[in-house]
Amino acid sequence: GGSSDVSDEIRVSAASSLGEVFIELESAFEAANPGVDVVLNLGGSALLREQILAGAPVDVFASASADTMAPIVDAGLSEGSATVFAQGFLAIAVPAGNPANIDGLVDFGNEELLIGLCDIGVPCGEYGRQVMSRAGVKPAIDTNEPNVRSLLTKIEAGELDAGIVYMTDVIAANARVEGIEIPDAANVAAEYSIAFITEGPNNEGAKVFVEFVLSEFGQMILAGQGFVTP
Amino acid sequence: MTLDVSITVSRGGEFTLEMSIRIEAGETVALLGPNGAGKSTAVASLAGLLPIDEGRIVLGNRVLDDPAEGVFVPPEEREIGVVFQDYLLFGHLTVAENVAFGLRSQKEEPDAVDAKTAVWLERLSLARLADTKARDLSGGQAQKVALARALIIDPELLLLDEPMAALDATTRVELRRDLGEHLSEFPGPRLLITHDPTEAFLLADEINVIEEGRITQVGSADDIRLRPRTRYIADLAGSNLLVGNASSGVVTVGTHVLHVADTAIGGSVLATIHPRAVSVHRQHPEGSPRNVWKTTIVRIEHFGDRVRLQTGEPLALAVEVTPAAVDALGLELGSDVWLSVKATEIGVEPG
Amino acid sequence: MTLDVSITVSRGGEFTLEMSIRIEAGETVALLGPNGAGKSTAVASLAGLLPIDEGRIVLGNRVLDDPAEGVFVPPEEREIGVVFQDYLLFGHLTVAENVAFGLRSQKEEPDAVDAKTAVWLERLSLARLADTKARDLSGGQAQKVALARALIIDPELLLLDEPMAALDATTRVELRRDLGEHLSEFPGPRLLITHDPTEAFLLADEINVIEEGRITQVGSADDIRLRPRTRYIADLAGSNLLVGNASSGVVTVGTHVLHVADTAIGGSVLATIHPRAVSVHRQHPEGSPRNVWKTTIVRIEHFGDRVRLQTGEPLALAVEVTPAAVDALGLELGSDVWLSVKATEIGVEPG
Amino acid sequence: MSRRQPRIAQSRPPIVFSVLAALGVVFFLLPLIGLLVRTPWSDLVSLLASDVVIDALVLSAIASVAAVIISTIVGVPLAWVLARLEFRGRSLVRGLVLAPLVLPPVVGGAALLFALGRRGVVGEPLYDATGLVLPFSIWGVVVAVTFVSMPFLILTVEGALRNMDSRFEGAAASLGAGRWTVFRRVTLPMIGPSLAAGMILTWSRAIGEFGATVTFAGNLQGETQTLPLAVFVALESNRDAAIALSLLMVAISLTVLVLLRDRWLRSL
Amino acid sequence: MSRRQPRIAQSRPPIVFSVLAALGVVFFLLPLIGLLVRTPWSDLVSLLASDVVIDALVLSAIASVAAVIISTIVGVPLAWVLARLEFRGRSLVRGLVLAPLVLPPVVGGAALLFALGRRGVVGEPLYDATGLVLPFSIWGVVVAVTFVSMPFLILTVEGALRNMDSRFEGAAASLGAGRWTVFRRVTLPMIGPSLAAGMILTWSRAIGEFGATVTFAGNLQGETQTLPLAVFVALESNRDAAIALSLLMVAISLTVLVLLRDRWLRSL
Ligand SMILES: Nc1ncnc2c1ncn2[C@@H]1O[C@H](COP(=O)(O)OP(=O)(O)OP(=O)(O)O)[C@@H](O)[C@H]1O
Ligand SMILES: Nc1ncnc2c1ncn2[C@@H]1O[C@H](COP(=O)(O)OP(=O)(O)OP(=O)(O)O)[C@@H](O)[C@H]1O
Ligand SMILES: [Mg+2]
Ligand SMILES: [Mg+2]
Repeated sequence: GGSSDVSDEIRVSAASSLGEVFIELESAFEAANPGVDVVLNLGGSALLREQILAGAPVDVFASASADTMAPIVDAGLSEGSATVFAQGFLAIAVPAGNPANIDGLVDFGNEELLIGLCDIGVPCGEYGRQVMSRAGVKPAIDTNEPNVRSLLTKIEAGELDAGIVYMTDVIAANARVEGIEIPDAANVAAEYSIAFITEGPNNEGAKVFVEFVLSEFGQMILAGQGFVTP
Repeated sequence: MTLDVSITVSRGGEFTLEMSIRIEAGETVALLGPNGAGKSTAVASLAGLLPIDEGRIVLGNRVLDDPAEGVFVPPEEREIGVVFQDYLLFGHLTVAENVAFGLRSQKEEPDAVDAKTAVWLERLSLARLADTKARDLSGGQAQKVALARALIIDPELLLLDEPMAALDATTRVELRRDLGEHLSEFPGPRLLITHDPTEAFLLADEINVIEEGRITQVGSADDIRLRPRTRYIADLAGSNLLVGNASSGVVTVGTHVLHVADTAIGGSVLATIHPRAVSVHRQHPEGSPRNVWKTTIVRIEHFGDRVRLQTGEPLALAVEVTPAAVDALGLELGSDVWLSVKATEIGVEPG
Repeated sequence: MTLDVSITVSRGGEFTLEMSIRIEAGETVALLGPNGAGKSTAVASLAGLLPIDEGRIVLGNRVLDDPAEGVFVPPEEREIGVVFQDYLLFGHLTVAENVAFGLRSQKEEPDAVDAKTAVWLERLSLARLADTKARDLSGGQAQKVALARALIIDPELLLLDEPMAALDATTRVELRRDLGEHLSEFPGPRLLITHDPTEAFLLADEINVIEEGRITQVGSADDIRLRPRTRYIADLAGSNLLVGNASSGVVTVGTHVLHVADTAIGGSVLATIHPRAVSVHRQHPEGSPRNVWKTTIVRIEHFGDRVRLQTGEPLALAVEVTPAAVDALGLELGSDVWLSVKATEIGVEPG
Repeated sequence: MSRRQPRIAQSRPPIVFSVLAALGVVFFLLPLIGLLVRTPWSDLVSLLASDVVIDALVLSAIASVAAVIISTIVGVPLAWVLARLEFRGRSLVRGLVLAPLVLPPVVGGAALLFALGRRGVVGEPLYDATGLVLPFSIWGVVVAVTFVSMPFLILTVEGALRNMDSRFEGAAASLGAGRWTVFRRVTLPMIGPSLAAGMILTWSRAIGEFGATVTFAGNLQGETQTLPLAVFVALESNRDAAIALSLLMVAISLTVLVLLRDRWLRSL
Repeated sequence: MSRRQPRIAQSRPPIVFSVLAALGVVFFLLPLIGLLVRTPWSDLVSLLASDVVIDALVLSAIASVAAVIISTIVGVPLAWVLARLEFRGRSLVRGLVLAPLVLPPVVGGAALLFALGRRGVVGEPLYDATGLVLPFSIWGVVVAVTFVSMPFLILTVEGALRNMDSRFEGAAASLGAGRWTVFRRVTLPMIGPSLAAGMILTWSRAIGEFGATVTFAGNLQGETQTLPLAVFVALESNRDAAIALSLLMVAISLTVLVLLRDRWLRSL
């Protein structure tokens, strides 16, 4: 750190599930602001949070859940509160061709099938369990994956018959998995929040980037990847 | 059970051993030769640790190694007992475990193994060290363990590579006797490598001299002693070896002329003169010797009750006399002396 | 530069070496002793590889090791040249690099190092092997390299642990001479360990005999030869050693009575009889010898031009005769013979 | 002269060595201190006294020990072959053995999935024939952990075998010892310390393995959730628990290793 | 008798060995086949020819080589001290050295953050004094990677040192060689193959390191994003790219290792 061109660089820590859309946001922002370099720092939300708490020189933090964001705000590392910039609904993911013939959430109770969710404590795991309880299904879980990626890998490989992930992930997976919609009554929305970090080296840039994400153009990009914009 | 060897082995490109040797059952052959002559190389090849490049190794009616036929019997199936020059004891095992190693490997009964091991430890006065780790032995102790380890397995062929070099003088004398007895009981062929001519003369039925990878002389102890064919062998036997040209009872060595008894021989010859066959005088001697010449003493060495004189031009000869003679003649470094040798004392052989 | 040693070292709990030795500058002391006596242990202690438990090692005016004072000079500062019994050559380095190791370590000029190395390689006939890796040497070649490596560094003290055990007989004779010359030029004290009494007698000014970790006799070659104090030393010198009781010119050994020349001595004594001082007869001999007894031949050994007889009850003696005598007397295993020894031929010392 | 303890021959390090070694110790000490500073000491017991922890502990113990055993049984022969035999393709085999070291563990896990999963190259016929599913079972954990940790054993042992003077093996063979006896009674004891080091490396790598395990075997408490997986999950939700668990892992491992090593190495 | 090539003394493996070794090879081969089967061969070049990949490649190369160098410089002395000196607390130091092996890498990274981060136990005073921030820079990558991989070197070398006959060092010392000379000219060459093995293990572990790096140094393209981190990102967005990248890693590493080892080991 500490180099002179710091004002030209904006460091954005983004949850890995936001990876693809933030790569698109990055190029759009850089196109709109020549000479500025957005550097993404992708990782699990909790990990990114720990880095920031430990003094990582990061300008913007985009988290996959409000809970993860809270300690940052509490520690006064972000000016004001964080903003929810997108929502993501959940969906059932099954391997291409749906070999186990999953119809809906009821199948998650079937002991015969191999079912995976994200783990408790991980945002997608918490949401997934909410969906289950809303649907009144007691899932016969075979694995609690530590993140969406890991869950999707297994579904893609056909190792799991079904799992619950974000709709955006199903879209990003490009037909290697199939999505089955969850009825609105049972579905929940994940809230993605963004904040700029006052301790970061480039406060100005950070503000501009957060504004860009919240701008109409930014929201359009998000929507294009399947996110629901507030 | 005869060992019949005719091999070519090269070592690191620089050195090639090319030798043939035949040892009958119950016969001990000593392999004598200077350092680096290829003795240990021969052992490694016979033991199967160094495959040969050409030739054959046959033991009894079994071909052990024959590259032309693609035959190679691995060491563990050769039934050859080896004492390696540097012992190669298993440092992590105790003395008893080292000695018992061969028998245990051959799946002998544990009780029988223990009993035999005890006998051998006793025989080599190693009983006190039975539980010592081999890595904690003194040099001579290690060598005794190596001997016991090789002899206990009752192999078909014995290869002993300087098995007594590290032993103290008295143990060596005792062991030489014991080894002699053991060897005479042992039914197979045995090959003994040694630097000690006495050891070779005492223990071997036949001596093979090897130099620079080639066998240079084969014969009984007396053949070697009395008719050495190379400078090394002559030195070994304590004889003076001279290379010269013979014609009608006269051998010319350099510019010097020696009269010899054999008048029939001609051409290039090896002449040997035993150091004790040379007499030393302060004046020109009278009498029968036909060879008399004047020279200077260039070195005097005392060996116990013998004194060895080295004389200079015209013939570099080693001469052995008694200390009394040295005193009586007042011999010292640089003394001018007359030497005489009877013609009958000079051995002559075609070179 | 005098070496003054008085140490106690224990090795693995079982063995303790307790010895004092003093070697003046320019003096060679031979340490002679049976296997496992503690000779190499002494070398390790002097070289600083095995710290002593008690006592002191002083070289010149420098204390090298003194646990009571907390002094311990590490090996690299002791300036001691060591030939280890098992050489400890650096197998990954070439012969030349091994020889040059000490000089290079002491930061001598590369040119000077090369020059000296070349001289030493030449001196030990190793020049041809200069670029051979030490791990590819024969046993004797390795020992020569070890010698060159130790001698080249011009240390203040030389420790030679059986420096010639692996050498072939002729090289040994040559090297013994060269080593003798080198030692006589070397200004510091030197300690030579050997199993070869001849080597000790030829090269050393004083001989220290060590047995079971204790020095048992110190003296010149003649002291050792003529007045051995232990069975080991007697065997070494070739003498018969008898333990008996003396009173007014008679020594009683077991039940046997020997007449001796020394009538003054009394009490427990060591009597020595040289094997060649004993005469062998088939009938009771007439004449001057006062000691005459009848016995049996229990062993016959031929050593070149000597024959050694071992006789049985009442006195186990070794007797040396000529092959001619054996023939003339028709001696064979089990022959009954009469032995005679002159009283003046029996050495007697307080035991 | 006073009575004294026998002195032990002590090697003395070159001076730079002491400095560098001290530096190394500090480098390893600092992060541990960092961890200790953040440790919720007061809640430690309550954080650790849970089913999750005990299940994970048991599973980790089983899987890591199994990995060491399998790695030793399979890896030592492989190392021997690599060190002692000249054969065409040896470099390739060695490369293959190194692959799990180089692959990011998650990718390694995925590769295992592609090969041995229910729909994998080998896994599918296996499943069709026997109904056996490796993932989501303790077998899956063992496979993943072994895959990632065995290379450490192989490389360490191979290095040691190359260091060793093989003439001792020749001596043993000449005494009539078969190849297996030679190996067991001569080779193995002579490379003892390096084998021990290799096993320790393997065990340590196995006990800390996360990526390949979670990818290949999944993460279910009591069935496939090893300690590192528990830590990772806790990191997301309860940082204190994660730190406490990590410390527990370090503590257990160090206790085991220190006890084991001192025993082991002393006996050699 | 026909003219023949000189035969090479060939060790022959115990029969079980061949079987077990073959088993090992298959075990390592299968996942690689799994990976190869899923590889998008047609798009491979386009997937790999990107800035991201090149940046990551360069960074990985630098960081892993730096880790090997630092580990060797610091780790060899530390191994020597552990193998050769008897001192109080040796077990503890050894335990400390093993900690990074046992800690899940992510926790290791967190521990580094706690210690050397801008708010860390040592990092904070360091930052206040010099303005130096280790995390989120290439230095952070090097620190994280070294922390995780150095133990491999230390343990391998320690094992080799214990295997070695230290009387050769005594012989060298008696020739007047100082401790450093003894080490450099005798000890080091004698443990050569094991040191090589240790360095290879270290390098491999370094090049594949993910958890500690991403936690301590972050995942900034061109600054701290090494190959495994790039794979991680690709896994989220473009799985084909991830597999391609992984294969690239394996390929590069194997090429380097095979070349290096054959050179190196042959010369020993
Ligand atoms: N491993 C090896 N690699 C290459 N060359 C070797 C090897 N071992 C021995 N040699 C060479 O082969 C030649 C013969 O060695 P060998 O050990 O057979 O001699 P030797 O007759 O046993 O000698 P010594 O009496 O000194 O033991 C020597 O010149 C030696 O340098
Ligand atoms: N490293 C060791 N550990 C324990 N005991 C040892 C060690 N080395 C030697 N010993 C023991 O110490 C005693 C003396 O050994 P040392 O090597 O000094 O004998 P030596 O006089 O040199 O014998 P040799 O003539 O056989 O070489 C022996 O009994 C031996 O077993
Ligand atoms: Mg030899
Ligand atoms: Mg000795």
